[in-house]
This record gives sequence, structure tokens and C-alpha cells, in this order.
Amino acid sequence: MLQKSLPALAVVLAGCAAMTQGDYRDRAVQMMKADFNERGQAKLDRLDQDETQAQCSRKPADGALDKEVAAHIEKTNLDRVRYPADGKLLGDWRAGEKIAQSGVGKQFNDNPKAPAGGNCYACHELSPQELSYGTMGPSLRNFGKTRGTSEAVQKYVYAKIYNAEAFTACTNMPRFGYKGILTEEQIRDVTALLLDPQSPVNR
Amino acid sequence: MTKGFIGALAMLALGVGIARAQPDAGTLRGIEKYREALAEDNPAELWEARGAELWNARRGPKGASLAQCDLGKGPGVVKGAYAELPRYFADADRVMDLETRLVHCMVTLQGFSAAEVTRRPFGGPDHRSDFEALAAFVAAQSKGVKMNVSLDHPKERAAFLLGEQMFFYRGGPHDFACATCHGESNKRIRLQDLPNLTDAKDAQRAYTTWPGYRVSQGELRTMQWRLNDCFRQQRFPQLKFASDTSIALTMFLAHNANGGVFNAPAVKR
Amino acid sequence: MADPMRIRASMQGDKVLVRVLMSHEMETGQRKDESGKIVPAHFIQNVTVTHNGKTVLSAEWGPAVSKNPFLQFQFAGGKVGDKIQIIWTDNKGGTRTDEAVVN
Amino acid sequence: MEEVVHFDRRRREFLKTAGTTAAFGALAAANLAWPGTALAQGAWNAKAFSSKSLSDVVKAYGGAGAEPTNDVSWGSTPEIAENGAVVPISVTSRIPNTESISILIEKNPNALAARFQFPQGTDPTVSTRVKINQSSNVHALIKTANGKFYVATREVKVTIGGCGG
Repeated sequence: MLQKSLPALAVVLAGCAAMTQGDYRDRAVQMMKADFNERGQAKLDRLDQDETQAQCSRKPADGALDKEVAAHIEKTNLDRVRYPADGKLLGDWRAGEKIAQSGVGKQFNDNPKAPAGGNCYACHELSPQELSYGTMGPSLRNFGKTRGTSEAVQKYVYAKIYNAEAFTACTNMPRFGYKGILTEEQIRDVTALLLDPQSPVNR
Repeated sequence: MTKGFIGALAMLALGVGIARAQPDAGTLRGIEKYREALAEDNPAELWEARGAELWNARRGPKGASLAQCDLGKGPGVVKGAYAELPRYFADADRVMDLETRLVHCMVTLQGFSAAEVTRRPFGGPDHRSDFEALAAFVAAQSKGVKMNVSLDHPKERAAFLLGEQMFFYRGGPHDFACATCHGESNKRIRLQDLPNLTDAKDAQRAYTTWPGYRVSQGELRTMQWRLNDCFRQQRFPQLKFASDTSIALTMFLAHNANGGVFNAPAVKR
Repeated sequence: MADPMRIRASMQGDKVLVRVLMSHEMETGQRKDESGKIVPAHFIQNVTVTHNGKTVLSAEWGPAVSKNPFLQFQFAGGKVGDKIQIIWTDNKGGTRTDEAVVN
Repeated sequence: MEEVVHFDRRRREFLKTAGTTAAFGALAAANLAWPGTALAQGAWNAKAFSSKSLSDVVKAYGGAGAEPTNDVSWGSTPEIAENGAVVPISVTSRIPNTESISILIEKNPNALAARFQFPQGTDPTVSTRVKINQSSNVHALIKTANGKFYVATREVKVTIGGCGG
């Protein structure tokens, strides 16, 4: 793999003074596609971007996200939200807590048959018992206590977990339902973790 | 989906944004004490010692040592070399990071095949990595030296700009890019501070402390390993060892850390 | 992994402070490898430190001592130039002896 | 096969390092008979290291019980550990005639992690690093020259770290 020939790169780089940002982007994508090996469940198609991923691959120098692009991202992703057919949005908060704690799933060394976690604590504060929480996302402490459990709130929480891009274009939060990371039942359980009055999040 | 519902959603979304999680001061002080207690007597020294032996050992089909390996500051000059890597090497007509250069020297000086020496580049319970030992040894010879990575050569500049593109490239089932976790300041994942690798100060602090002894694994890990494992957690496929992508990203990170005083091998969680 | 120990022995006032890093897996016997098989326990059981031939510390360890173990202690009666010898033995018969001079 | 090779290598290195005196050769040979082998240089108390509780460890070392004490300082021992695989533990006993300090992790599968014996002239203070499976009480068990046992306890919390995968 180290003997990989680089004539294509050499040609491109020879004229690099004239290379534009777009050229670098294309060249970077080509380079990445040559430089990964598929392993386990992680095949090379994971390097292929969908429209949202491409629009959200932005450097600070690219400036603020265009309002129309942001609206487009949110609209297309909202259209992709699928609620459970039976209309039930709240599951078991205890199962939700386990999902929130678990960071496994979808990695090349993970068992593809085992359920994935949501890893919520990596980025969010939830139950007060868990001291080890991240701050990439907002605190979700007392989430249901302060917002209630109306159908609108339930639908929002379910949809936010299902496809966060529907509400915040280029968010750091994965699209757990749309991308098939969590199942319908798991999303219901995490929704319950946030909203159930008995959940430690609200106690 | 009614207009009213969307409006309610927007308000809820705003409400969520108000209460930012504050790090628990007592917990963080405790963690700080833990890190201090481990900072001295770093087991990385065991790797440095083995790396020094490997560097000087006559090995390979040519029975040569690495003592004549040119890490960029002339054959055999190790002191300060790591603080200037990656760099362009005319003899290979390629930008190389430390590990790629070590492969080059193992091939050209010692007569090993690249495939052979890179078959299992990372160590584990049943396997020791020569690269991890050599990287610990070489990196330690740059302690106290300021990071000074050049972009003067067109290929160095190209590597940096390609690395920048890769850093912000989202993909995989989780939509993660390097920047997802390392593009903002003052964030934590669980209790670990996340360096903002686009910010000079954070980039300096992060880059100058790799390689590091990873206590969770009991292994000395290098920048090549760090990138490999970040991509695993990004849910990407497996990054090839010493690939151009790995070098470009390392160039982006190393150059962002310029001016920082090198201080590795360090201890890492 | 019988790499040499890293031994530091230095005078701190009238005491000799000894700090040691050892290279050892300290396998617990409870970890599974990638194929799901239990990796057998493999750990240092005994450590003996001598100063000019006299034992100044002896230790019994179980597999709960961390991988690549660290040990620090201090004793009286030593001086610069004295010899410190450390021996460890593990549960599979592996052993290692290293020496250092007090500085 | 791998292990056999390793063993031979270690044994060779040992013999090389220690010199091929008869005494050391015999020691290396004796080690072959693990488990349960008492080594010439020091015994390894298999019963103590398979004990699940503080009281069983005390019994394994010939005591009836341990008296709580505050005459122990914990030095750089943290109250919270970022990773349970490596937790620095530092114990100093102020109890006169301290002969040994044992470190026990209450919630580990086997409680006893390590035991240190201090001959005359060695300070009853030791630092090491241990594995702690989950947040747990850590005991410092002190035995004095006249056979009495004392125990000091502190809690160490172990956190979940990193990206979680």
C-alpha cells in the first residue's frame, strides 16, 4: 500500500498554484477513497456523501451557512422523518438510559448484529447520577419537567432524535432514525428517557 | 405537519439551547488530580528505551541500523526532527510524516519490504509495534523544541490544504467529520476536553502531547494510531497506515500546532 | 515482554527514593480476545528489592496491579553509588532482574 | 505455541541477566510448577489473592479482624479516576511498627490487589497503580510487627470516558 503510485497527484500538484478550493476538495475526496480499507461493516461507500453531508462539510473560511441552503437542509430532512405507524412515541425510559450510555454500533470493530447505542451522554447531561457527561450538546436535565409531555413535545423529541438535521442544519447530532442507527423502539425509549416523569432526567 | 406544529418545534429547539451544561467543578478538579498523579513516571519510557535499541540495532536483509536514517535534518539527526515533521523529502519526492519516513528508511537502509513492516503497525497484547517504540524514541528527542512545520514546498502546502478538506469532510452513518468533535473550543466528550484543532492554542496542546501512553490500553500510541482510531469512531472504514490521507491530515494538525513547545510522549486517558 | 525495568534511585535527604516502571501485560485472566477466548492470567506475583544485598522491600501482587506496573517507596541507610537490585517473577515463570545505582 | 516461545525467551533472558548460578537456575525451575508455587524470594498467598472481602484477606494473613484507623494518608490517590485501568494509589501509614500495607479494591472480582512488606529501615509508604473495575471503596490494610491489623478506607470513583466506543 505504500508503493501506491502517485502520478495523478503529481500532475495535479504541478499546477497547484492554479488550484482552487474546489479542486482541493475533489482531490481530497479521491485521495480518501484510495486510502481506506473496508473492514467489518464499514465499507468504502461510507465515504460517499449524501447531499446534507456535502453541504455541511464546511470550513470556517467558507463563512456562515447560507440561509436558503440551511432551510433546504431542514426541509428535506424533516420530510424524511417517519413516526411509528401505531402513533406510540413513548417507550421505556430504563431501556432509554442504557441506550444513552452505550457508544457502540456501526464501527468497523462492532458486531453488526448487536444493537447500537445512542451515546447521548457523550454530548449531553441527562440523569444527575451520571457525572461523566459531555458538553457538545445542551444539557437535557429536567427536559420533560420543564416542557411537559404534550403530543407536540413528544413528536418534537422523537423527530429530533430521528433526524436532527430537520431542526438545525449542519448540527453535530447524528440522524439516528434516518440513518438506521437506532430502531423505532430505541428512539421511543430515548424519548421516554427525556420525557417520562419517572425518568431520572426529570427527578 | 402543520405550521403551528413547526412553530412549536422551533420554540422548543430554542428552549433547549438555553441551559448549557456546565462542567461539574468538583469532578473536574478530581480528574485533574488524577492526571497529575500519572504525569510522572510515564510508562512511555519503556517504549523510548526499546525504540533507542531498535534505532541502533542492525536489522533486516541489509543488516543495517537506522542510525543513518534522514528524518529531515540530515542522516542520523534525531534531535528536534519530530517538531519539523511532516515535511517534503526530495529523495522520495513526497511529503512524509515520521512513521512514513521510518518505513522509507526500513526499506532503503535495512532492506525490509514495506508490506512486511507495515503488516501490523499497531501493538497489542500479543504483538509489539516497532513503530510505536521508534516513534516514542524519536519524538522524545524533540522535547522542549518548538513546533516548526514548513509549508514552503508546494507539496507541503498541497498536503496541508488537502488535510484541511479532509478534516471537515462529513460522512458515514453518523455524519461525522474530524471537525464534529474538534472544530469548537471548550467542549467535552464525557469528561474529556476536546481540543479545537483549528485553534492554535488547542492544536498546540493536543499535537505536542502525541505520541502518548494510553492508560486505557496500556500502550504507547502515535499520531497514525490517533487518526486511525478517530476514523473508527467516526464510523469510517479503516485508514491505511502511512497513506497520503494520513499524512495530509497530520500536516494540517502539525502546522496548526506551530509555535507550541513539543512535550511528548505524554500520558493520555 | 521481558523488557528492562526503568529504575530511578535517588537520595532525598537521608532516604533513598526508588521509582520503578516494569514492562508487563498484567493480564487478569478475565479478558476475552477477538475470537472470544479467555486470555489466561499472566501477571507479576512477587517483587523483591535489595540494597547492597539486603532486602528493602518485598511485594506480592495480583492481576489488579495495572499493566506496565509502577512502584515507588523509600528506605534509610543508603548513599550515592549504592547498588539497588530488583527482581520480579510472574505466574508463568517469567522473571527479570535489573540493577541501578543510587544517585 | 506462542506462550512456550515467550516463556523460553524470558527464561533465557532471566538466566542471562541473573547469571547461571545454581541458585537462580533452581528458582527458575521451581517457577514452572505454578500455580501455588512458593518462590524462594517470597511467598505468594493464593488464598489471600482469591478472597472476595476484606475479612477474608485478613484471615488469609492470619488475623481475626481489622480495626479502623485514621493514621493513614492517601497521598496522590485521586477521589475520581478518568480511567479504571490505571488508578494511582499512594498509602503512608503512621501506625508504629507497620510491617506491611495491603491494598484492596472492594468491588473488584478479587479484593486484594497488592501487598507490600517493609523491613526495618524502609518507610511504611508506597505508591503504585491498580485496576479498579467500577467505583469502589479502596482499603489500606496495615499489619504491625505484633500481628495487629488496621484498616483505612476511601472511595474512588471511576468514570466512563471518551467516545464510548
